Amino acid sequence: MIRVAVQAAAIDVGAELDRHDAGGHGASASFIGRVRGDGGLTELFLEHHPVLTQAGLRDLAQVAAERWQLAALTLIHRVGAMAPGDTIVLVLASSPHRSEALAACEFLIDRLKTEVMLWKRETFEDGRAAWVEARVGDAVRAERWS
Amino acid sequence: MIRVAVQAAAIDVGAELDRHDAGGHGASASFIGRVRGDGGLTELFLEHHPVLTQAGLRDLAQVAAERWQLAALTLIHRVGAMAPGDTIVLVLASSPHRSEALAACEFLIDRLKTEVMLWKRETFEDGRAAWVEARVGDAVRAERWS
Amino acid sequence: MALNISYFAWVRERMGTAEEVVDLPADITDLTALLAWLAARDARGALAFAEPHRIRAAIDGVMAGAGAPLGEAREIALFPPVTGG
Amino acid sequence: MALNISYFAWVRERMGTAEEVVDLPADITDLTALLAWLAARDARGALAFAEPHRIRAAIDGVMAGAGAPLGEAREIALFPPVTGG
Repeated sequence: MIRVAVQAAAIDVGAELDRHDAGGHGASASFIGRVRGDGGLTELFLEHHPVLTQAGLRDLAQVAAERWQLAALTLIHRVGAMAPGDTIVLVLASSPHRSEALAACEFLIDRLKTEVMLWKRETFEDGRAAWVEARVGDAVRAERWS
Repeated sequence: MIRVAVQAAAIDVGAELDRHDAGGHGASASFIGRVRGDGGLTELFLEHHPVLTQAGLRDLAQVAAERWQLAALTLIHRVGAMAPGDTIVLVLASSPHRSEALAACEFLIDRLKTEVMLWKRETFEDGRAAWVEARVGDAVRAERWS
Repeated sequence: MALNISYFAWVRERMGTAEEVVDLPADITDLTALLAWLAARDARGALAFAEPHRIRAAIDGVMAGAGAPLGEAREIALFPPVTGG
Repeated sequence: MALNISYFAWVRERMGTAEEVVDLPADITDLTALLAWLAARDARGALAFAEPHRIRAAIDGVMAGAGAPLGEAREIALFPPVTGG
């Protein structure tokens, strides 16, 4: 049971957890990424591709589902304008076995950073706005899985 | 902010998540372990030590808090009689950095299996009941962190 | 050849548009040539594509390397390295 | 020497009690000797401690190895390897 979504609406973690858990699974690992207000950040804007972003998430989910024994997988990415504290990404992976759930969750969040068509722009309280540069560290983490 | 609990009451994942998240953190990793109904299991009974189980959880939480940069850590273990589907353990680890949150979460669940004074007894639909034997695989996973 | 090109993030901002249809000269047959052609076309293109190594592309929905042939492409997306997650 | 001993999991079941206070002979000075003494004391002890390598112990709240001295211990917990998580 794979659920993938790209949405401008706030991510309701509790509701997603309930939906994901409906079947009941041995082990569930999750990752929640939130907007950080570091350095006076006031807005994070996330741009996406109307077709390819969703396709990229779906591809990633498929790769994880083939690689690990998963009972359920949820991958939700928010796009558009967000404020500090807002949930930007949610990964839920469930499996009869904890090591599979944990590994799939970590794989997905690492790959999300480097493979899905999403671009971040940060706006700060002094009015400065800049597109986030891709980080070498993210590519290195994502490479661990290949 | 470390929260540790050993409780006979059902674990309310949503409420724990809210409590844990009250501050808002960059990244939250979680692990939820549930009772599996494999092989006709009807009840899982978890025995604990009235003092040492809680102390063991607290020690583990301290080790994780010293090893990784964590903004919040929640470690809840249920004890007593449980049915398939019930949540038996909840780990929540939050950090400004996702790799820290993920590593702390995995560390905690691996170590929980081998270091905290808890004993499982399984009862099956045919009436059979047996104490679970310690697994070599769990000790190997826990060793990875030393 | 008529080609739909869409731009994202700072490429979009520098180009001043999210998408356009261009009539491509016959000798522009791969991505490298396309980026050079856009850079030479006007000031916006020069700004957006001054550093072609910073540009990523998808041809008809599939990620493509720098020298990829355009072939019978109908849609090309041009954008910086992704920064999601 | 009066000593509180608590039992857990199948050790508790085989001993038929969760805890007891024993009056320990003076020559029982380490864990190995304690397990042998309990095993020799009665049928329940023989059942619970037939395989001392399967028993773990905490002395006054601290995990202790097989040959650990009892010293001035007040409380000893005896149990199988843990299976939590």
